[in-house]
Amino acid sequence: MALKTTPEVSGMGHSMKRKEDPRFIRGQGRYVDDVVLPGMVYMDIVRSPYAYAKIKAIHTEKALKVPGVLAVITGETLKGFNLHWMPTLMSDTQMVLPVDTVMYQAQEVAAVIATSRYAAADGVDAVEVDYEPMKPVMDPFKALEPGATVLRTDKEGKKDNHIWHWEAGDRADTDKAFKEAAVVVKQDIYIPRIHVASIETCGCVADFDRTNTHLTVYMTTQAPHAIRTVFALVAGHVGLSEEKIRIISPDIGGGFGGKVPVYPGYVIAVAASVVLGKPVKWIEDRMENLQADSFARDYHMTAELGATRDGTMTALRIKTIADHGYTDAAANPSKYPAGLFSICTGSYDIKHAFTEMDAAYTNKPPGGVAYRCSFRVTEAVHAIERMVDVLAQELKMDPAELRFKNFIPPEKFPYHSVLGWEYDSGNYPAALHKAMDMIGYADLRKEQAEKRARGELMGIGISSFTEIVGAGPSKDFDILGIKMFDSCEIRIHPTGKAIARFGTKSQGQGHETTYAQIVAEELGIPASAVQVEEGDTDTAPYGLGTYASRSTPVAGAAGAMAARKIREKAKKIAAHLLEVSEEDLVWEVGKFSVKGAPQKFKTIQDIAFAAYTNHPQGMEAGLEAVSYYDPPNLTFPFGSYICVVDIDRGTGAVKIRRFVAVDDCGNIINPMIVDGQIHGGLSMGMAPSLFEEISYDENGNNTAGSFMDYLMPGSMETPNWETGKTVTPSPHHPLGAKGVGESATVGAPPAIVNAVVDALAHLGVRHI
Amino acid sequence: MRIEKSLVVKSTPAAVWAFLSDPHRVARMLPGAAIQEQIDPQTYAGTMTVKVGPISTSYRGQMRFERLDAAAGVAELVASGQDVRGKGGAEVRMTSHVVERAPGETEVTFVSDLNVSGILAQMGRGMIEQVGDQMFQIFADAARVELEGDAARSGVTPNAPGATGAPGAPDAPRAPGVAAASAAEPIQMVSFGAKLMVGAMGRAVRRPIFWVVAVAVVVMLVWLIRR
Amino acid sequence: MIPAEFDYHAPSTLSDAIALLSGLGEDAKILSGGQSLLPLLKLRLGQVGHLVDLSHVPGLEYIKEEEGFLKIGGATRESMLERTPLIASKYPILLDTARVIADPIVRNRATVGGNLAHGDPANDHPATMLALGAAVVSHGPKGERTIPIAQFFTGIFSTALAHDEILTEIRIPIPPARSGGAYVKLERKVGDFATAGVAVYVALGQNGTVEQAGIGLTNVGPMPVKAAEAERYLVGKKPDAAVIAETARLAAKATAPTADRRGAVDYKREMARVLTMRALKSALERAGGK
Amino acid sequence: MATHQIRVTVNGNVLEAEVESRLLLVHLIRENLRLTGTHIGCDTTHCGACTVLLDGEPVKSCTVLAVQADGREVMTVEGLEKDGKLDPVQEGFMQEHGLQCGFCTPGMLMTSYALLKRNANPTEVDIREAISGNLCRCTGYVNIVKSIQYAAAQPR
Repeated sequence: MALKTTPEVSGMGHSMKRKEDPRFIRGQGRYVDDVVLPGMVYMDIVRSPYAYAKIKAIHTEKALKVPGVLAVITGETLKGFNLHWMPTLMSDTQMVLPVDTVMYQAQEVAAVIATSRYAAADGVDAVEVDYEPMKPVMDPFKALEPGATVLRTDKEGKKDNHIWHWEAGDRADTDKAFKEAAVVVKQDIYIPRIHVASIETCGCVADFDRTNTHLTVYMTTQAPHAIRTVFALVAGHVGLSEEKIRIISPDIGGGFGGKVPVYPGYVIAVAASVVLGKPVKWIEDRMENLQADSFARDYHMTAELGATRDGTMTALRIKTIADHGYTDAAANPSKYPAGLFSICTGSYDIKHAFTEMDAAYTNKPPGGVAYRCSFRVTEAVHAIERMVDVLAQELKMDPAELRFKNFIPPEKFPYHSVLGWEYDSGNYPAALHKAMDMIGYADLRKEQAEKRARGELMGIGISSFTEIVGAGPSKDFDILGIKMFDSCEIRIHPTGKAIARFGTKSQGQGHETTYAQIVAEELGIPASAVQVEEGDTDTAPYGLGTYASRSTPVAGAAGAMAARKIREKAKKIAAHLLEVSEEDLVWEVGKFSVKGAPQKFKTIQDIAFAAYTNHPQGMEAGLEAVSYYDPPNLTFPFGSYICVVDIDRGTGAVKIRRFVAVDDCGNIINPMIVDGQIHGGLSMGMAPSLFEEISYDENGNNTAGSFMDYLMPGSMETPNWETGKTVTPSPHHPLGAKGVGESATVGAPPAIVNAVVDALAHLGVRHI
Repeated sequence: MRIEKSLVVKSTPAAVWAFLSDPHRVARMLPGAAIQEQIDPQTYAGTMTVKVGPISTSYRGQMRFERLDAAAGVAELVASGQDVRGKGGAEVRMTSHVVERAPGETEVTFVSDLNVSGILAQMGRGMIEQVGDQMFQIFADAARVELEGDAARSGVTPNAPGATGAPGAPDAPRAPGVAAASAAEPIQMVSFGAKLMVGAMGRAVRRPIFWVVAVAVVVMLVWLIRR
Repeated sequence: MIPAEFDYHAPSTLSDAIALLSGLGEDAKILSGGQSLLPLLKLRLGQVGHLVDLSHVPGLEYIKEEEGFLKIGGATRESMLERTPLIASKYPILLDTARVIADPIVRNRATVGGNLAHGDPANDHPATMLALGAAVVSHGPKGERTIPIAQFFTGIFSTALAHDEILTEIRIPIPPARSGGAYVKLERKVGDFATAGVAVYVALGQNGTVEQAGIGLTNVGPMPVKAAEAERYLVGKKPDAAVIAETARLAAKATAPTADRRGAVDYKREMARVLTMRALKSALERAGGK
Repeated sequence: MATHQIRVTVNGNVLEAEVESRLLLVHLIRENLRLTGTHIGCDTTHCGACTVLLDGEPVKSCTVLAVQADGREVMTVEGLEKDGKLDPVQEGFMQEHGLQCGFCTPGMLMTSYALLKRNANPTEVDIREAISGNLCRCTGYVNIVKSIQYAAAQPR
């Protein structure tokens, strides 16, 4: 994409240095735990050591005698306000604090409020709880068997642990296609439960002002506006009214989806602040974070792929059991209980497909949030990209060749997939060719053959994924009924500087920089002179927040649209100033000039000044605009990744030797930031493939509940990622851009697993 | 998880049975344990402290004989306890079988189903199993002293025909390590099962791919080499 | 995570430290680097009434050769081992070991004495010290004593030290010419405890036969494992491929691992074997015997 | 509750405080001194977000007692910029996009600063080893390595 702006303006395509960095490198970021308010007290939480138990009694007397302890809040306390249960985003219900039963290990049981962190921790230690342990249900398959212990006895008439059934595609048509397929491969694929484990854990400072019945909550949330509405809905009956609720999401130390849900801790802290009339701070520690916060994945999939003998894929069928823990608290759009899993036909022109899923309750923490991934797309991509390799192995075809043979051809875009999506744009062969060139694919295959002959284990894995991000068009996408638009409000100051506020919330993606670049691109105001603000519900326009790679596709588009509205008004002012008609003006970056007389122009700065000092009679003063952008479609970024692994024959240790990632996210706002997003995404794609898993023993103990066992890769485990780009703009996005924050997390795992399987394929391994 | 242990002593089945069915006597063989009261003829309440280096955990709970069949030599008990600081708990169902192996030589087999919850199960990283082994070893040695009398004490049969403890485990009841109190101290215990509350546990976990690969590769290579 | 209350003491002499420990009894615990102890206290897995910090006791941090021994002060930081030229040039097995303990920042606090005295079978120095035939010097109310490393570890997290005894020095015999050692650790990632670790020390005679051998293993049993049978087998042999393989087999036989997230029992045994081969080969190379 | 009078030099300023035995150094820094650049990420010495320099050496301040810093010098991220001039590691992280959410950044900076003090020309492996006790969830480390290389290349 040709640059339209100079480096001074830094519109799209410039690797502008980040505007947020000066505070972070000085230790001047302001995260939730840095917030200290006068009179603030601290909350710490008593958690269940059992995965499933009756609570017989909670003894708080000793805790209340600990110096500094002010109060102990239990489920009974909250029950008094009818706040002991809350709704989940998926219309299920979740305990805030239990009254009689705990449903997973580390569930909140009581909260201790004290004058210091230390006293609160001592108080937690002094709370004695009598439990009657019960045998937990840990396996979703067993949970769905007849006769399994019914977990949700709170739900009247509930007789099993089945949550919902979901399906997409034509079952009969797909069955028929499978009958006709010359080759069918079938594989069970489990994607383990994992946790985003952002380095900053979750927490909040809830500050209820009794006099004004006003609540301010500083909290680690990716979606402050939606949270405000949730609080108003959940606690409206106790006097919290939406106009008197202010959610402030300050600097966020990584989100990745884990800071979308409303966790019980937040609600208890708010309740505690209301009860005590003091600001209450709650910050979870790492073990609480890993053991109680929402998980991702946990899909047990059985996938089948049918093809002709020559390798034309004809049919795909996937049956999934989804383990949702004790409540469905997934963060998906309402209509999509399985997220966007039906993207599972991937980058391939498969004519017949059917997928179905059943969700089960188990004695595990609730969730089903993202792990840097748009609504279950990682699971879908893993399934199809693994199956392509399984098929290649079956057909003894090179996996690259099989992919080329089945890619949706570039000329078929926009492409209607058999499971109902309209892919906006793509050029899959170009991305794979580029990746193969970058890594030297043919030479690697030769090397592999030589190594096999010597008994060495080396593998090459490919993943050619298609993402689906930017939720979403209002006709289909809402969360709790709120449509998934996003918003931007821009004000141009008289001196030609700007403030732009968005309904999203950066957690490290660099919105303060990239949004400013969008405004710079559209208005020619230097990005350095555009102040970007997000995260304060009192000042920012309503938006659904940052997750699922939706900021650029939705809020970024809103930014462009708001800027264009401003340009419309600016044009009127320019016509007034230049004394010509609007039709005689042409826009070049940063100025309107008279057609045929380029020396006659007014810069955006001139116009901004005039908007406050010399605007046309009859026109309102000022230069500002708001846009609530409802995307016409999702965006479909894609890419091809190739991974080379070496496996130590003696120990089985896998080492990633090289990893090339070619991404296409349409037009790029800031190449430096996009590369950073890809690097991070690749690392979070590698992590669950090789290191991370939240696992449980048969008693429901979380055996990866700290960083001792939840193995987050460090600098020695992470390879030097190599990146490349192709550019296929989105036809419907105002800037031609697509979301990119999660592409690499979605695309990397199958490349790595395919490489590992490839290293062992000659020994008969087909899947791991 | 399931744990199986056995112990052979130079004593008669009757003497061994009398010992095993008396919680107070068994208690004395178990470091850190104390019976506090007898609730009914089959049920006892007590406490148990397990100290492993700097880590210590105190449980309080109950032990109940579900079956005491002297004729068959089968005892079945259930013991459950909760960590006094709310950090976890454990339950064990143990069946012991007393069989005469030779005149004057009796074998006791113990089959236990153990469930541990809480932080020790989470973070014990295999250690619980080893602690259980060491404790069983201490118990077995102490029981042998109790049942065999002076012969054992003089060290004639210090380690054989020993319990199936882990290699390298201390071979005398006075071995330090596991317990704060030595077995010789005439106090304390909850039950035979209670010590196994911290006994072994296995983890049926699905590991991240790396480890699956690691194991798969090695198993396969071993198999290929042997072939 | 916040530790329960305790009292902190910072004695400035060794005798004060011992007196404090004796006076306070079992409720007092020695604080050396604190990198294992403080997390335990923060998790409230353990509780102590008193911590007796050794960092103000002078003269416990040193690395020197003296009287036929390499002497390492009990409170010597792991990072000092890493940065001491004598260690890199003459005791590469100690460098191998120090470099894989936890991570570089933790090693700025963690001490060699603490690594041993904690008694954790997953710690790395015990295997190395077993291989090197080290001895531990301690000071207590009854004065000084020297404990051969093979008698030092007595159970899980327990050692031969009395609660009021302080590990003040580690002594390693200065190795003869034609000797070498290596420590090889398999870990899932930096900072992890070993899936298995093996330390091997060998000294070769003029004709290339092994005259002395030491093999220690990490985290494959309730205590650090000394592979005595493998050592005995190796001594007196020319270390050809078959001998190396058999030594490794015997070393693996000496292990008693438990299954955990790091692997199944069989896998760990196999790792003990594989790593013994690797450590032995490396030790032989360093000894000049290829 | 046992308390101790301590005297600590933090970023060049001498501070006296009465602290509880169990007070962690990170809490002394963050809460008593209100220097909130030092973060807490894991509590178990795995993540390094709390890294500060103690007498010039990086340590994880969540696993050091405040009283252990008595009589010693502590340097935090707030002490890197001197007389309005950023330290080269700070410049490097900004120039090479070595940070995203910024939460691990102060710890990374302190480790990097100490590395370059000890080794002015580190190799990539040296750098990766040095920061192997500092976890970053956002960047994948590629740009952090570049940031430190940038700093190493600055004239001193």
